Amino acid sequence: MKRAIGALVTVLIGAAIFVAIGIGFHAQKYQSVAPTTKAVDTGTTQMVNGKSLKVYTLNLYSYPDSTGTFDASTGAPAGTKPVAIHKNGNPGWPAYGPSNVFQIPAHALVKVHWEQRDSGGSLNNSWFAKPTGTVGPVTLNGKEIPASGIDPSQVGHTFTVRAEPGVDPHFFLNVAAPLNPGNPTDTSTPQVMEFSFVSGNKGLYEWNCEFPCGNGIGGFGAVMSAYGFMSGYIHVV
Amino acid sequence: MTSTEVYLENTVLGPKAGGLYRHQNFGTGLISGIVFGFIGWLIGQELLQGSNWGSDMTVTVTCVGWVIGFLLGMGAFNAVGRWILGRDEDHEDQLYGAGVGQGWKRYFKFCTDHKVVGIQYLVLVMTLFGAGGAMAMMIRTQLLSPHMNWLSPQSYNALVSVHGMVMIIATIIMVSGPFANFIMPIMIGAKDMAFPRLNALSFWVVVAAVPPILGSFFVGGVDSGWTTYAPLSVQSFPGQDMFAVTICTFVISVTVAGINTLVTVITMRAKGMTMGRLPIFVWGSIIAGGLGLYAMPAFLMAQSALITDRVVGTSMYAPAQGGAGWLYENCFWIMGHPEVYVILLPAAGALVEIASTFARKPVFSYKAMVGAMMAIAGLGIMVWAHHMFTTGWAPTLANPFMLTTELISIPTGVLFLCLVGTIWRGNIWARLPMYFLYLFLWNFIIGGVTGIYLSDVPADQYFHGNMFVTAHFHFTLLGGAMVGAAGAVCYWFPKVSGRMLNERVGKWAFWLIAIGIQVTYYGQFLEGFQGMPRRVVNYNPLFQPANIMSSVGAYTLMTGWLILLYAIVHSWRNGVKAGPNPWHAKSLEWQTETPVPLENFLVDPVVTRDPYGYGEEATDTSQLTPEPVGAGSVSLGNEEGVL
Amino acid sequence: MSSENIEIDEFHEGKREEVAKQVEPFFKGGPIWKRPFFGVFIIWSFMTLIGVLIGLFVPVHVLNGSSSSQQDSVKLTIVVFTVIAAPVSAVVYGIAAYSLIKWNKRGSGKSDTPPEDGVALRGHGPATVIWLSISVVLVVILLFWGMMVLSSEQTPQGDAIRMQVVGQQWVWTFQYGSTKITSTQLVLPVDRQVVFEVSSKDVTHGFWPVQLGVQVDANPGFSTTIAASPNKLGKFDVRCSQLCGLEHAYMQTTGRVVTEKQFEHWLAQKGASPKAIKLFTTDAK
Amino acid sequence: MSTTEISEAGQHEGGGHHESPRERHKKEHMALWLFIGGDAVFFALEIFFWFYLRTLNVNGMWLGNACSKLNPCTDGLGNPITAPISEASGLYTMGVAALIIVSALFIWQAEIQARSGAHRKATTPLLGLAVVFCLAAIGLQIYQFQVLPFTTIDGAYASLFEFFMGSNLAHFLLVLVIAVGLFNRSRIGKLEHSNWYQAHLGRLWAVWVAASATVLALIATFLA
Repeated sequence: MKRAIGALVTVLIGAAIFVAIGIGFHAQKYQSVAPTTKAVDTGTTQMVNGKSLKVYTLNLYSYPDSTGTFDASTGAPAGTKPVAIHKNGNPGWPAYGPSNVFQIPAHALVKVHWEQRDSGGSLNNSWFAKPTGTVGPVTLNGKEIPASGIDPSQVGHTFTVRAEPGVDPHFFLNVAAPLNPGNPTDTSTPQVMEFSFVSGNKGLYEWNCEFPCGNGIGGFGAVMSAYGFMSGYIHVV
Repeated sequence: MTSTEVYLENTVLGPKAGGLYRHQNFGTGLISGIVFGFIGWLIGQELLQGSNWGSDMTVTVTCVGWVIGFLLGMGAFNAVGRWILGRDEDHEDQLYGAGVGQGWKRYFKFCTDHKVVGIQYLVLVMTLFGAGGAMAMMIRTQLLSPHMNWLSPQSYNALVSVHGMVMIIATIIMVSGPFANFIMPIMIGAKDMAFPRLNALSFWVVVAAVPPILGSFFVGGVDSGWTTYAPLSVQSFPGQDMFAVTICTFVISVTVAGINTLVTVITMRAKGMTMGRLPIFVWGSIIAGGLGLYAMPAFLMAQSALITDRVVGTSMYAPAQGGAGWLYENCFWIMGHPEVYVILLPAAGALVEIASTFARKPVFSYKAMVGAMMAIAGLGIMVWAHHMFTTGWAPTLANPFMLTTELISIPTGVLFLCLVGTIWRGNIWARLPMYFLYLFLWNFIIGGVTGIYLSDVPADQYFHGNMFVTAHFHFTLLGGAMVGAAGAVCYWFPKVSGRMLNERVGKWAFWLIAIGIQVTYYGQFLEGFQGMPRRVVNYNPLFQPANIMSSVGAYTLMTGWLILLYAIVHSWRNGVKAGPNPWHAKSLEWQTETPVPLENFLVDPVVTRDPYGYGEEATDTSQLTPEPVGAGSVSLGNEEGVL
Repeated sequence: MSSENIEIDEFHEGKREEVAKQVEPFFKGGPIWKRPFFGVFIIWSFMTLIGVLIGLFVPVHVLNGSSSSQQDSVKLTIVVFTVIAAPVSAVVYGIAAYSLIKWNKRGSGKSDTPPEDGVALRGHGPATVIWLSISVVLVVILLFWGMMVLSSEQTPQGDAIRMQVVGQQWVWTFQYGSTKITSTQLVLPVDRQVVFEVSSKDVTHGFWPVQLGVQVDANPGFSTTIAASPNKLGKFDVRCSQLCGLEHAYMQTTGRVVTEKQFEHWLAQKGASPKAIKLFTTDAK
Repeated sequence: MSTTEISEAGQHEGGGHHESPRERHKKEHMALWLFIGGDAVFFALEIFFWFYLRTLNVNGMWLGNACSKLNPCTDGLGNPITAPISEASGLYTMGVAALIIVSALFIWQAEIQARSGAHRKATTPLLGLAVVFCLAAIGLQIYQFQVLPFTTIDGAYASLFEFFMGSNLAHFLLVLVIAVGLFNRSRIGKLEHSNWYQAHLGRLWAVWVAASATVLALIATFLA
């Protein structure tokens, strides 16, 4: 009996250590950088095939420096209180905002308004310069871009979405925004991309940037491999 | 005269005042390590890099500073310094180095006594298994549900990588650390290892190597798996540098330990202990030692080239600048496959000892067994590319490597033959070590059979990079080698601790471990059959039932290991006192006293036959007889005075 | 120490005859059910049966569906190997289990003294030779099976279509040769061998079209090839089998095996010119 | 009595690990050969790396020509690859090898002297010269790093060249430690009589280092 208690205590201590480490990992590495951004209901629209779909609008920002704040100068409506772009911001690491976790409804038309303020360069695979999975025109600063997409050597970031394993249909969206031609520190004049897509089934989707804006030989090190800067989730509910 | 009397006749040597040497211990090692690490950080920061903390250069230099500083603080380089200065250690220094008269403190010192080093290793191995096991539990918890949001992909990848490498380090040293140090010299009738200071060095180098790999979590982690395939590892976080420093440091330990083991067995055997009379465990240790000695430089090459790629921008593995990732993969597996046998052979050797002792029978075909071990080692260096069947490297070599890989099943089969042959018609004494032997037989067959699928190129095209592989190598490394190591712990526990292991608690642990292994890895086999890739943080819900099965099994397994840990700790303090030979075994380590005296034997043993004479009459081939040499006086080989 | 020695000596005194009595031949002695061979045989049969059943049922019911002849042969290989391996491994189980049942006295585990010494059997030449010969024969069978299947799978056929697979962190893109069509979904015509030329833009990826039963790494700087022969219409998965960084788990997509007509239609829909489609699909023949 | 207790009490006359020089020689000789064997594996892999990358010439980047001449490009870290890759001056490489060979030969000569029972006055200057030449080799090697026409980022040839020279440097440092130790021991008379074996072991290592360094130097100079 005494030994049984001893054994039990050992197991409990082991479990406690495990839970402590686990909480540490969970807290350290998986905190969301900001509250989930929800798409806003903006009415319904008639599709080409005659179906009527609900329309949601989603605002998206990409910043050159994750240590900055999200305020009127970087895209928030005037009068909004400035908040940090990223909780664990790192100088020189770009980030998406207002959050890296988005929530959109299933089977709706989602209009995305994307303000791209970061600099950029050449894509690894020029295929990602071409929009995929969008519905209707894709505009850059109000002008429609050609079907072949933007210049693959002048890309700022991409917004690339795919399904989590096992989520069907395989949902895929890819839009690239050109680099900000201005002074890289001048974030007040963004490149504005506008596009729409039709969301898929309910489920958890994964988005990330396919522009190699990190370190290392493929450009996918550092910020690209750190969760929460150039990657995140889209909950389709 | 009893041993105690012999020992008490002499005055107890206390620590002598004076000399920094005598004030060094784990504490000074830590302080010095931290100081040197900080100096390294400053150098990296100010002189070499001048950029933000966390850059590759800074991290690497910091870690190297820590390793050097720690060893310096421990006193690992004292002997080198004294040799250069011409102030060789005198007798008292050596006794001091062996930890004489220092009580429990010698376990925290650069202690040259092989028995102290063995116990230090045992504790380190259990600590590493604890750390690696906690990571395994974290991985299994994350995989409970297909879209679990507990760990981020980044920390999941880091956990997978570090779990893998910590476990590999722990398994490499789990038998050849504690038992090839504590038991092996006694088994061959030696007074100590051939190079006691190198022996201590091999241990403390591992201790120095551990903090960097665990610290890698704080600088972004390692996201390239335990194999750290380039070029992914070239662009990984600075954690990768810490990983690489750990490996380079660990290779030093394996090299030093391998040399030490080989030289000890070749030069320090007792009178009459011919190579043909060596216990199988000793054979397993030296073959593994030699194999590690010549396999590990490949890992050193792979990882040092990785460091230069990352830190100073060389292009060994970066294709854009003329490198090739296949180079890394080849180098890694030239080390990687022999390393599996470095892990397995000592454990298999220990199991042969167990089989012979607990079936009360001689080892079945001793020569075939030794030959099989050598053949495994020899073939083991020629099979590496079977890990690379699907990499696209040299598809024309698929058939030759399929041949060598399948050939290795022949000596492995002989190993099985010898084990079951030893059990066959034995009067089985069903004590705890024997349980572990049976579990090994059960598991290793499954590990072996599943290995056959993987050795076949067409089937490997489905199973490679798939949970099936994970389950397969866990069945061989955990179900095989680690179970063997657990058997070895139970078997030699009375000799090491002087007490009997509590077998009631041990058997609860055994059954949990036995069932846990089956449930965990059958689950993973199912995942593999269904097509789940390895190292994924989230997965297709199709695989969920198998994953839940595997996770439940993993919790059971962990419970089992924790209970075994409890049994060990509890029995070490409160166990029933064991005599010198509780198993009535015949090998030399059981013929000396328990606890083992400083130089192992009070009189130099003379060996007249191999240690497996069960059921044979002692008179016809004569029993292993430790006899006094020189009429009771102790021969100490001190004929030429102080060196 | 010496007292221990004497004890051992006494222990062995006069045991020779007893030992001799214990040496029972494997096949002889007493009624058939008491002979060791019989006991081992029973356990062996049981374990073999279990192994064979696993071999026959698991691949069929658990393994992912098959869409190609390669995956069919993977399934067949697993069945064949399991059926071959089952009786061999069952020998070990048979001997070990029989020893435990027959020669373990009840309660020996609680005893502090060992049972009497067993038979001093230091080896058995014929047994070793038989064991070795069986292993060698098995290895030869397995090797020839593997080589046969491999060569039949990977022999390029004249009408194979060649396409490029590009892996990058963390997306697969598929390029349909001369048609200049690029897709993230893999659409293949049925009953045509397809040769994938696989490469990577950054790090090493593992190109694994699961139900096609083939796999090859996508290496940066090099192109590797693998051939598959889809033989069943339907969906299949494409996964990455080589850890490739943060989003490795999501680097997967789906594919479809369609009829030749649907395939051409799909290419046309994607914007390929009829000429290019013809070049791509017909001229390969 | 626990392990702790007995070992506290446990010590006896002649404890520790004193052995005759003859025994030490036997063991250390064997250990050294085993270590050289391990080092030889590393050495063989270095050569394997060289020929593998040289044969493959991935992206034409063995000598880095593809980048520096035809189209200037970056190394992925953003640093431009501009330096034209030419072969490093073989003079330095061969010079370093020659110096370490001379150093090894001095140790060898000292060993012969010590073995034949020469007084420390005969061996000390020889070992002193060995130290000097070894230092010269290290110095020249470091100087060569500074005057190389390329850096590590300039292609596979440049990378491996510097890797080879770096590994040679690490080996030279070990030779230096041993040479300094032997010199000092000779100076205070601890290399006489049967202790000559230490010079023997030092010589074995120095000769191996000299041989491997020469092979690497030859490869790096003539097989670009």
